[in-house]
Amino acid sequence: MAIDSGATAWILASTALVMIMTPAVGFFYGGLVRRKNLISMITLSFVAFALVSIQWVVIGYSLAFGSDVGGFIGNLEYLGLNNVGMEPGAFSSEIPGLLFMVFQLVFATVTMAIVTSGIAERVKFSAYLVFALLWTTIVYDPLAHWVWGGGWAAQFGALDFAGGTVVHISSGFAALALCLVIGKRVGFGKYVMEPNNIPLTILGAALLWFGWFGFNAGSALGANGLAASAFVTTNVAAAAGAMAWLLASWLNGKPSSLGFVSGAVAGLVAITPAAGFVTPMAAILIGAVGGVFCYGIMLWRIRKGLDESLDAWAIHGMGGLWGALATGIFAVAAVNGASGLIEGNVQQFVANAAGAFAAVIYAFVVTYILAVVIDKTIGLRVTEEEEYVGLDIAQHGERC
Amino acid sequence: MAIDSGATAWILASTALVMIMTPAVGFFYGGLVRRKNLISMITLSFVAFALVSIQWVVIGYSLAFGSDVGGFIGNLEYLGLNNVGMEPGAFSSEIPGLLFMVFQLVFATVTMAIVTSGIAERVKFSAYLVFALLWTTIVYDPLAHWVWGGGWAAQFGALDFAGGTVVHISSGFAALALCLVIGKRVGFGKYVMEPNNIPLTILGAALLWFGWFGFNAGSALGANGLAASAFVTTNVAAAAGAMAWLLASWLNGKPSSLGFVSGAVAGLVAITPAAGFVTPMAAILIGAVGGVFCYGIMLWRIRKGLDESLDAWAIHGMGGLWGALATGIFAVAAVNGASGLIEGNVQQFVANAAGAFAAVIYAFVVTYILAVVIDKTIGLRVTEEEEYVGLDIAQHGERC
Amino acid sequence: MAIDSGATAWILASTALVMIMTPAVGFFYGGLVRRKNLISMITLSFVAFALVSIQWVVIGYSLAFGSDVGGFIGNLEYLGLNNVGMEPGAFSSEIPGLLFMVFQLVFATVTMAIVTSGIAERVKFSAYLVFALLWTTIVYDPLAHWVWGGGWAAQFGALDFAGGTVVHISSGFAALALCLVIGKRVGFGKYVMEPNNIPLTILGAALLWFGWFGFNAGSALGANGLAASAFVTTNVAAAAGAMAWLLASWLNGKPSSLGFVSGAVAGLVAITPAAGFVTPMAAILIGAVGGVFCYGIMLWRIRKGLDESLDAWAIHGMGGLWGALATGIFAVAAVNGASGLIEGNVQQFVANAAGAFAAVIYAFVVTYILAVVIDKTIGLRVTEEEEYVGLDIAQHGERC
Amino acid sequence: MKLVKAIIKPERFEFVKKALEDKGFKGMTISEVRGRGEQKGIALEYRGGLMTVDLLPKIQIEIVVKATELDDLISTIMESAKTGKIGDGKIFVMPVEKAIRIRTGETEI
Amino acid sequence: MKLVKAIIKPERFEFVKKALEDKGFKGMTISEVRGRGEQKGIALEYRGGLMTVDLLPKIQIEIVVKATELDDLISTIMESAKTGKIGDGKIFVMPVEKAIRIRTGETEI
Amino acid sequence: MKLVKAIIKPERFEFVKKALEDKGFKGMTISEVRGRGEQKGIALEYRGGLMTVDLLPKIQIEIVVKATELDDLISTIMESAKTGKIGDGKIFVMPVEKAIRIRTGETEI
Ligand SMILES: Nc1ncnc2c1ncn2[C@@H]1O[C@H](COP(=O)(O)OP(=O)(O)O)[C@@H](O)[C@H]1O
Ligand SMILES: Nc1ncnc2c1ncn2[C@@H]1O[C@H](COP(=O)(O)OP(=O)(O)O)[C@@H](O)[C@H]1O
Ligand SMILES: Nc1ncnc2c1ncn2[C@@H]1O[C@H](COP(=O)(O)OP(=O)(O)O)[C@@H](O)[C@H]1O
Repeated sequence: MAIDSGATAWILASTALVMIMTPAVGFFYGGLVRRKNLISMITLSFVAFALVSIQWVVIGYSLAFGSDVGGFIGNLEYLGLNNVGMEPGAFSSEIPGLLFMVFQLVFATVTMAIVTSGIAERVKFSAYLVFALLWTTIVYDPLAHWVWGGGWAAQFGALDFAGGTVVHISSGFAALALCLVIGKRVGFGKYVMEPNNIPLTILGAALLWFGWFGFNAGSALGANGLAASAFVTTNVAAAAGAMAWLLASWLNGKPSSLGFVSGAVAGLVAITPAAGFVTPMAAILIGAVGGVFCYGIMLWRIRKGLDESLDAWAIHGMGGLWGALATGIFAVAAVNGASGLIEGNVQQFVANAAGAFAAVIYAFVVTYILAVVIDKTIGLRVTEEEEYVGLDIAQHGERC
Repeated sequence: MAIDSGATAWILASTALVMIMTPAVGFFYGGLVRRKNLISMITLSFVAFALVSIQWVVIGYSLAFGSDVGGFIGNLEYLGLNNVGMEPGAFSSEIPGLLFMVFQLVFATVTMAIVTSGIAERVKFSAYLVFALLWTTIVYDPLAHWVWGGGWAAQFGALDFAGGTVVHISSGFAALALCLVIGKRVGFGKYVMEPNNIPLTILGAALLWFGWFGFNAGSALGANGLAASAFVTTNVAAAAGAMAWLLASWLNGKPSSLGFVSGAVAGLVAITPAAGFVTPMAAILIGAVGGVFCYGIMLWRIRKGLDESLDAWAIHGMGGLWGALATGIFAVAAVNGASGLIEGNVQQFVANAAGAFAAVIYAFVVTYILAVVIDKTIGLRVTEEEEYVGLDIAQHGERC
Repeated sequence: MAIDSGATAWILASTALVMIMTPAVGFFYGGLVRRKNLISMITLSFVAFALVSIQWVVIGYSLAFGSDVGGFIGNLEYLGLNNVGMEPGAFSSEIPGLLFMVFQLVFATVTMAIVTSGIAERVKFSAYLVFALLWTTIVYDPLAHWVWGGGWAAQFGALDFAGGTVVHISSGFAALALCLVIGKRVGFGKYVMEPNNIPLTILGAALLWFGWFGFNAGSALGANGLAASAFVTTNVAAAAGAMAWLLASWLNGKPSSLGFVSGAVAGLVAITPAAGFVTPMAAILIGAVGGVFCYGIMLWRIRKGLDESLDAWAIHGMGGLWGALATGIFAVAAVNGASGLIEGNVQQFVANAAGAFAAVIYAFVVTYILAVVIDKTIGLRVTEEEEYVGLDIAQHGERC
Repeated sequence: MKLVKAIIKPERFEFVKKALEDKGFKGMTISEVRGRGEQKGIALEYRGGLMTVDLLPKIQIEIVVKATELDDLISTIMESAKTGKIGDGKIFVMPVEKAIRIRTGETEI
Repeated sequence: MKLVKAIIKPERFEFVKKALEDKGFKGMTISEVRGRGEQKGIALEYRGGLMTVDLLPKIQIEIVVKATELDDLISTIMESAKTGKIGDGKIFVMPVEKAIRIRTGETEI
Repeated sequence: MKLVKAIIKPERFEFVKKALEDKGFKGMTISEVRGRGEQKGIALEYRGGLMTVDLLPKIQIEIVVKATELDDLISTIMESAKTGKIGDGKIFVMPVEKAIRIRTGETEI
């Protein structure tokens, strides 16, 4: 196994691309909240990047990618990046082991950022830091191990090209659990909470789309035909999701820019697990269905009065679920050797469904328990007075 | 023809870089309009990205790069990406065919975004969607075929390294035709229309400059000396254009930041067709002349009372024309085998001039007809009342 | 010496990444000043990019990387990019000579942008242009030569992987000298000068972090294990710096987002000279100490009533100094062949300290003299009336 | 002297300004406000469908004039601001006891 | 007629608006202002530690009513805006001589 | 009681605030407005050369005081806001019938 400089060049670039996604989640979310919580919302994402970066090199990478312990978790062989070096490693035949590690790092950070949707505009910053550290360790790291690190889901044959299950289902359902524990924002459903800065949200979406090329095409772990194919499927699924949500929501009102960018993210989420297994034409279908489906889920959430404030659950959680199933349906051997339902491989569909639903349950239940524990001890939520004043001033002493 | 992983890595990265240019055009334009149309302006660009992405994989790529039919258009061999795969293809000796396809895709999208200058703050969104779909099909795709897909201009020997004619002349003259059909904004020339967010425009310009490295240096289709050379010429032409416009406009008033960024874009446009054919010192000249020339054209446009609102014509159209001629003048064989006027090759200059003027006429005339047809049927423009209220609320139901 | 396409791909991408850092400095700084100077602040950075781009290809590159003259400066062999071509050159075994040149160019530009901290909200634009042109020529170019171009510091063995001394010490101490010459802003210390746009500053920080991967991992000049290692150390040092400043400042008040991003930059600065010489665990330490140390320096500066307005000195100057010493301490042979103090190599520490302090003195003294000369001739500062009105209107005729 | 406070639609502002200039009313102070009256709010989208916003952006113009010019001023504003549709706005007239020009200390307008 | 100018805490605004609606006060004009009074400023961070900002964001509500409705309006605002903490704000009452609806020319409110 | 409405140059605001503090005028409400008067507009650039903007940013200070303090307040503002150049702004004085502190119901200022 020798280093391929082209593959290394692309994964270096991909890692940078995925890195920008974490602050981009902050801009996306920040534009959607009220002005008094804008800095807070961006900061939650950006702090996730720093915190998880440290956790990952110290222990997270080892828990996720260390040698398998009972199908559930990795061992501590890579503690403190022990045994992770400049040469190719177990997971990276063409690129340095350290590069594979840091490419995985940026996935862990963005997952944490997505979760903040469920606690928007009401979380106590100190409690968030503790929560984030624990969540990434006991929810994300095991899930990454199951699917990518040689855990039970991998052994069972579940396909997840770039993290539909590990990143999106986990963060989406974690956001759902969190919002149930922390409760609704004061005034939710009673008066209008208008987004404060739609152009900022669009900027976030543009950077997400941009970074997602690293996310999905980088997951080929090489600069080759598969990377190109994943690049193309990613782009058309996003485009199809964006247009589909736009058109679907037009039936109910006007074609809003927020509908467009939400659909783009839904399309990107849906294609994530499938990016390296399906054809571009299938990707258009997966993206378009993702856009309409997530839009419907969001409408349902609002009707139910659920304050999962920025729709991580509707878009990432449910979109990720759709993507996992779609991968089991539309995978074709010509792309990457794996066949799905349409090529008659029922087994693949079952494996993917099993992996996805296991992740749904694990992420939801463990997050719920963790959130309750933190709420009972440190307290997850700011006081009502602080919520009125806004988290920017109350928690960060800043305003914009 | 085997895949070169280094070339593939660079074109993957370049495609991502060029992708960010399409929303960047939206930010650039969005900052220049009135606040009530900010979301609309950004959305026009971003929607162009999604819409053209789908059109391109379904049919556009085939029309542009399919086997030549009469010098004018490609055939349908690549319909729905048929025959476009992970292996190198007809146009890409070192990179996967799908990657070449998607690299071309992002050129088609950004071209569409530039065109929106001519209909800023007054276009009906539904009409725009129809227009965009038709325009990219009957204007952009044939032009791309002429120059890059083996059409008559290529056969005739016209040089266009990265799209001065295909992207910039076409979009600039299309914007001119559009603005003539749709008419001036209410109040244009009567009262001041102050830009609402200059920092956003500067952000757009910064992202354009950044992305343009993929645009021009990526057009080498390899990670080699030519890519490096194009990277350098791109950067110095942009710098020279920016400083030239800044200084020229200083004579009339103050050195404005908008003058600076407009000059940078003018320099970038001017060097686009020449990037891989000229030396860095010639690039400085091409960029500086581009900056001053486009500034002069813009002054002329304003004096004439033409409401080509955001100067796609002055900067992209006329800047692209200058670039096409400059390529025919300054190309030197030492860079890429082609000689221009300064090396005594009159033929090259004639070929480039012919290609450019043909594109001017084709883009202007066909766009004009298309715009008239849409105006007579769907109606291109919003009502006066909607224009007063602003397109953000009137067309998208949003505000910022 | 043949071109490696993978290395070339990575350095092309890295150059684009570093390019975005220069406008990013503008956004970072722009958010921190008062609204009436926002456009001015962004423009100072972006203009630095254009101006230094031209200077560098005309003469700067030759002064820095031409054959050594007396240990102090390069000769004129590369004047106007003479002898810099598409083939590998003296400094680039695997990449085109032009690419090495332009990769160095983007370092020179960002250095100039950092310097503008010391003259924020009060500099005369015309004087700035003259200053910038002279400063990059007589301060930056010689320093780059000393350390990277074969000058005395290189001969002496000082290690500076990606520019801690050349970029950060030089710009930080230049900013300090400038602020002493130009004097405090009117009202400084008397009334509160609230940052006008914290989200913009955070956006700048996000783009800086993103671009810094090109800065540090690109400095490996190859797509290899060393690049991966530098990528990792960069990321964890930034994360550690961010968290360290956040926590340290929490003791005095609230955990602010500005503290977080300032700490990130401090961590990035501190790791810059060390990125390719130390382990990730050492990088965490270097970053964390950098964060706390720069925070302390900043508090000291404020107590002293020094109006080095945006803390280039505290963060880049002093952070760069710490990084230079830390490189001499923590370098381990296993990473890149060089040993520091912890492996018993006192000589390395001495060389690094000598190089750093020489740069401190050179940058401070020459900048001070240059600033005085310009102040006495052209005048460095706007009138008090213009300062009240704000530089956006007074100098650029624009507002936002 | 009287203070005339007119709250009008933003899209009419350029017309009102022009009309005032033509009549020789130079001095004015304007601010961006939001208002509610008879006019129903507008429907905005926010991912999940419509929401109604009842405070709409308005421009508030404040002009201090001599009592003798009051009627002229009011009719100028009314003509230029009027669209005939709901939401056209209101004019309020309030007494001013004194007006001083800071630069000179004059108390004439 | 009277102009009631109430300067209140932004976080109370939704309550006040609701209370006014319930009492049938439909028309109002609001603007974002900053104010200072008894209330000490708030402490903000700016890299170098704390700074105190003494002008705090407030919402200013202006409502023109018939004199007979004045007391009802004032008590409605007072009840809904009050938190009992410093900074709750002020209400000022000023005379209005005339009110005109631009659309119709009516001078009733 | 009187309402003093002063419209001043933004660049003088910090001085005025300081002067008011020194004289013991604590309460005030300020807003960002744009105004036009004698002052010619400023010339701005917009790619195509100059354009003149005639509505310039101003700070509007509103202070309610007892009638006895009025003269002192006016002279304080005039001294601190004055630059002697055109555009220094205006002060308008208007009657206030009642002032109420929401927190306590007091009607003193
Ligand atoms: N009683 C009032 N007090 C203060 N402002 C009012 C009052 N009534 C209306 N306004 C202002 O006038 C604007 C227009 O009023 P509206 O009733 O919508 O229009 P119209 O008078 O044409 O029916 C409102 O948005 C509000 O700003
Ligand atoms: N004399 C005054 N003139 C104008 N506005 C005032 C005056 N006093 C207070 N205000 C406004 O009322 C707001 C609340 O006043 P403050 O004294 O802080 O609260 P409280 O009345 O509860 O003590 C201030 O922020 C300011 O906007
Ligand atoms: N008649 C008026 N009514 C309302 N505001 C006015 C009037 N005249 C002037 N102003 C306000 O005062 C500001 C300064 O007035 P201006 O005439 O420019 O200065 P000066 O009084 O020094 O000549 C204007 O920008 C405007 O906001």
